Amino acid sequence: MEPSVHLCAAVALVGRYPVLAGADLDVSPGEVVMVRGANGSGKTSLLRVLAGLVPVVSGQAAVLGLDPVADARELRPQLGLLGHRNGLYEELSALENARFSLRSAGLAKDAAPRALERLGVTGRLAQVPAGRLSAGQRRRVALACLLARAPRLWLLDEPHAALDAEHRDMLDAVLGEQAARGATVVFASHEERPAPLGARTVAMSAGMVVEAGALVGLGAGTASVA
Amino acid sequence: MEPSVHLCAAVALVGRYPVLAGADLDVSPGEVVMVRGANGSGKTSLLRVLAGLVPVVSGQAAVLGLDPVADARELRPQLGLLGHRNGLYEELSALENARFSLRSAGLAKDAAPRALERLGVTGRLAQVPAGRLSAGQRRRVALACLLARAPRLWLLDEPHAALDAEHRDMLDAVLGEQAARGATVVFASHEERPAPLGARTVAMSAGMVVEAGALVGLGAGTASVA
Amino acid sequence: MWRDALVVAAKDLLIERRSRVAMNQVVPYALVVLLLFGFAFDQQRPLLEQASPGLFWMAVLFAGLLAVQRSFSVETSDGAMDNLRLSGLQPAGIFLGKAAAVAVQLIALEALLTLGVVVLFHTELAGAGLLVASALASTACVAAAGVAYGALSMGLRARETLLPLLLAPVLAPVVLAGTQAWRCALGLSSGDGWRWLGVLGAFAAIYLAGGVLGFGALMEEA
Amino acid sequence: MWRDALVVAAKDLLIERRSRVAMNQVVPYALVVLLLFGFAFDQQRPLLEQASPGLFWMAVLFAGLLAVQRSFSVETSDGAMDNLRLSGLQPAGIFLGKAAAVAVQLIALEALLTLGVVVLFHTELAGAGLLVASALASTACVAAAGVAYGALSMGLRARETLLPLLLAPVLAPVVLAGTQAWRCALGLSSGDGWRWLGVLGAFAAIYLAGGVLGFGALMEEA
Amino acid sequence: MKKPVAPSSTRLSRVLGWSALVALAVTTWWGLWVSPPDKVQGQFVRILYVHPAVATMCYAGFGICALASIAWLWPRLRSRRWDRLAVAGAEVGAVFCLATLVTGSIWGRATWGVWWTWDARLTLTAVLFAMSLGYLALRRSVENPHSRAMVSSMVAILMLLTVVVDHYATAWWVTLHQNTTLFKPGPTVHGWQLATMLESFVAFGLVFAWMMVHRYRLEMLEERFENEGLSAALAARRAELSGMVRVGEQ
Ligand code: HEM
Ligand SMILES: Nc1ncnc2c1ncn2[C@@H]1O[C@H](COP(=O)(O)OP(=O)(O)OP(=O)(O)O)[C@@H](O)[C@H]1O
Ligand SMILES: Nc1ncnc2c1ncn2[C@@H]1O[C@H](COP(=O)(O)OP(=O)(O)OP(=O)(O)O)[C@@H](O)[C@H]1O
Ligand SMILES: [Mg+2]
Ligand SMILES: [Mg+2]
Repeated sequence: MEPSVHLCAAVALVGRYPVLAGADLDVSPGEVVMVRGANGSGKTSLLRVLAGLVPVVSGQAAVLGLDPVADARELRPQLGLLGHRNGLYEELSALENARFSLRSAGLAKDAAPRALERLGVTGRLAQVPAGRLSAGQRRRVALACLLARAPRLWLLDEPHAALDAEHRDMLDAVLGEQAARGATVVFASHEERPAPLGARTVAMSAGMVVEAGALVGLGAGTASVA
Repeated sequence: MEPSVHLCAAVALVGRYPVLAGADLDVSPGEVVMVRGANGSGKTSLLRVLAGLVPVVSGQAAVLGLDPVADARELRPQLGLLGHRNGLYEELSALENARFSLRSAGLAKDAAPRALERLGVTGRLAQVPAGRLSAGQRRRVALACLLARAPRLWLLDEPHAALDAEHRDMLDAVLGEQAARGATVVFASHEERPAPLGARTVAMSAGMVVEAGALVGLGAGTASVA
Repeated sequence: MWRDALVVAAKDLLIERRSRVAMNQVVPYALVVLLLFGFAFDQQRPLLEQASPGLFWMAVLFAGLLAVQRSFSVETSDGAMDNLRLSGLQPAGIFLGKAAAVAVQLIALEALLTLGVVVLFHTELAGAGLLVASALASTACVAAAGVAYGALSMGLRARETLLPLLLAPVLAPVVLAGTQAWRCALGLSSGDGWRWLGVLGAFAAIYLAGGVLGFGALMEEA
Repeated sequence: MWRDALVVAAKDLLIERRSRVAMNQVVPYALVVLLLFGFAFDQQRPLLEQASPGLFWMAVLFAGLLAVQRSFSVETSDGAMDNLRLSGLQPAGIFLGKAAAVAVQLIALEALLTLGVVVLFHTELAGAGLLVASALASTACVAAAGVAYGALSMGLRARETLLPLLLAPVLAPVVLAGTQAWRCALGLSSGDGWRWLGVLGAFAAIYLAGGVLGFGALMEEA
Repeated sequence: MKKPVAPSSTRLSRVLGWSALVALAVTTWWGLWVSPPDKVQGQFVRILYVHPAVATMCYAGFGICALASIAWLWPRLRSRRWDRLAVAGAEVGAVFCLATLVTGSIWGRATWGVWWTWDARLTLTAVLFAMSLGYLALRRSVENPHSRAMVSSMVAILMLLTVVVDHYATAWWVTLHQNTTLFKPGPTVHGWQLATMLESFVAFGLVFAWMMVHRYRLEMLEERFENEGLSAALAARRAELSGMVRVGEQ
């Protein structure tokens, strides 16, 4: 089976700075990969490269078998990216945000309430303009928008940050389900919590993937990359 | 000794929503307090109330013995707030940001390089416009701006989020030092890492402080408030 | 493409309905600009009447700039633009949708502004067909060029100053042609107003076509 | 207070030196606006000459709006405003510092714009003393009122549209008085230009005093 | 890191530079001393030997910029070369455009009695200048070379449109400005005037070419420096690894 993500010696520039300096990574369908690494090691850049927002200037990149930049039109409906920012419309309510996210992906908007509910965005929280929610509540709305769309590849940049304990576990459960469904998940994290069960930990440093760790189900203490 | 922070049945409104619904909290000088609680429980609001950015509409609030709103002019130079956002000028370098922060507090700007160095912002990172740094690097610059000013009361909103493992420990060490120096620290956190040694954990829920825990040196398992 | 345009336009208009920025802020601003021009030409009543079409279109231009800025500040304030890029919506659809939303707001604005001109400058309306047709064509130009350049300047630092700089020269001929068409319609000059309408139509076609074709690249790169 | 003003002004000007937004974008924009006026009032040569002071001040107003917007977008883009509030800087100092930085940029802009008016609208400069004095007074008004309202609208959603709306009416009398002073200086009208200068001075004094006194409250509440 | 010492001049540019100087000298000599004053315009006619040539070079600059941009947009032709050419054209064009405005204004003052008038030719030239400033401001604010080329080339195409309209402006509208005098059957200037005018086109053409070559080379060197910088930057980035704790578990 062809890998969901294949990077080989990928170099990517932002301005003149090589944010990726020869990264190698292979992720198979159904896998959950946790990317760790020091600040500035290139986790965000890796995710943006996979989403096709930053082009690879040398080396190879293939995502779901497609070129992330050249085949953007075909690829993008199949992936979902959550960056450091949430990308919500502050004037619209959580429900309206989720509905727009669905409709813009060409899907029916019925899935919105269920996804929001799953992430605990119900009642008042779903009705109030998203700009008024707390940081963690907004994060959950953004995650719910992704969940409703159920993309084949999830790219999440520190999705646990700002979430409370309950919803961190919830998120791990959701990611596990998605993986079981066949979706692939790549997420960056600094958390000292155990990686979700069945997740693989990968460490980045200096714009490279320095260790494509094996499957772990134990803890995240493994990645002591400074 | 008078407490650094004293809240009694404090109610605070944002718009018409009671973000604090009768919070009680006492913190003595030299204490480090970790505030936990579910998303939307009012942690950010608590910190903003203490900084005098949101007024208390009923109940009492005293910070360093002063009224956070009425005595703002006297109080503010003595406290430092780090919110969910960093408050950096994106066009200016880390060094220039830190220098401005110092000068605006009426201090000599010599302390800037040392504080930045302490948080690992050196060389390229100190020179490049802050807008180009990674999320964690920016967070560290913002923390360094505070450290350089060495306020008497630190109010930090999820300061560990976005930091890597090394700098989380570093931050805890810095907070410990500051507390030893006599400064008071109140910070919000969702992290599952142990609270810094000697820190007290306090849990919030529904805009109230539900559990003003005792001094802990062991772990953060105490705060299982959903 | 049309479906995508509809989705995007519906979203933008919903945001406008929630925030009422265009209604409560842009429209009054345009009226104030009109008044200000009145000041600047003070004591020259006949000149003011002569110049009223020019003033009208200048006010539309400045208000249009604001509307476009608003249309994109909504996208950039929390990084929603990346989502839009990754959404799978066709760029041409996004372009048409955003342009349509801006155009709807501008048309409402123009209606009110026309009233303002009539009241403030004693302009007498005439040649309604030409007036309306040229207003529609000019609006299409402003919306299309505005949204195209808005997408371009969006990712950039100093967006709020670069956009007006880029947009003003592009819209200068539109303002000129719109002014001339209105002058003819109102009988202030004797030229053939319908020829100016043709010019406006050509510009609208060019900007719309350019936007439909180029918006993908603009959005990608900015 | 003065030290605080210096710190804030130095910071704002440093940001301008790094980003060159005022130089590379606001100034050209002002020139484009002048050109646009030329278009809109085309074929009315005497009108243009007569109205050149008014158009000049309108262009300054529009460019000044941009400068103020930029001055505050720098503060809000990453929430720096909370830091400014909590910094212990005196509000009056922040106000004066930001206003000074805006004024410096506006003065450079006006110098270039004057050149533009002379060339484009055939304005012949005369009464240099009055010209310069009234320009300085108007600049002080625009900067002071701009920064005061900038602080007010800063914390609000839809900042970029609210600011112009609030500011335009407040600056209307300034534009009017500036125009009249220049008309007198240039010999386009026969009034007593120095009286208009007095008006401008009064406005400047009011806005500056209002800013110095009220800025703390404005900044707190926004 | 130091910039590599590589002059932006080459043999070609030196030859161009010297011949431009000579041609300018000849133009000055012919223009000021050899050619006779005009019957109508008197001595002021001598600006004829600067203004039209300069204006034409301005068109050339923007034209090259726009055509190079189109070439860049054409996927089959895409190469950084076009982008270099575009920026060179735009910058040199902007310089000549300013010169056109200045010389034209001076001439206008002399013949029409005003520095400026709102006719189509003049206004469009001013708009062109403003557009080029916007173009250059845009280029400065995009960092990524590919994005910069992409975005700026779309703006450049509009400049081409403006150039074309500007050129035909005297034909399409009633303008105060001179109609096409030179490039049409049976030019209306003769003798030394014509010769000097042609000479001025040669001279400013050479100046234009010289500036273009330099600007292009400069961009190329900048890029080479960037590329050399890239391997250095890559090395520096990778070096962040060294001295690092070893990863993972025993
Ligand atoms: C600011 C004022 C002026 C501007 C911006 C301006 C601009 C231009 C431009 C853009 C061209 C190139 C036209 C083309 O090849 O399509 C041109 C050519 C020319 N201009 Fe001007 N001009 C100005 C004033 C004048 C004045 C006052 C005169 C003389 C009375 C003049 C005489 C000419 C002549 C003779 C040509 C050559 C025409 C040709 O061969 O096509 N210009 N000018
Ligand atoms: N425009 C730019 N110019 C210079 N350097 C840049 C630019 N953009 C990013 N960088 C650098 O690229 C590096 C990688 O950044 P990236 O955001 O990928 O890190 P990260 O692993 O996500 O870090 P964090 O954990 O802090 O989020 C950082 O060191 C940053 O300083
Ligand atoms: N303007 C407002 N209108 C209505 N509700 C608001 C407004 N501002 C805040 N709230 C609500 O106030 C509550 C408290 O928010 P606060 O930001 O203090 O939470 P928090 O504990 O910091 O949460 P998090 O962990 O997500 O950061 C949230 O439920 C939020 O929805
Ligand atoms: Mg990151
Ligand atoms: Mg919070």
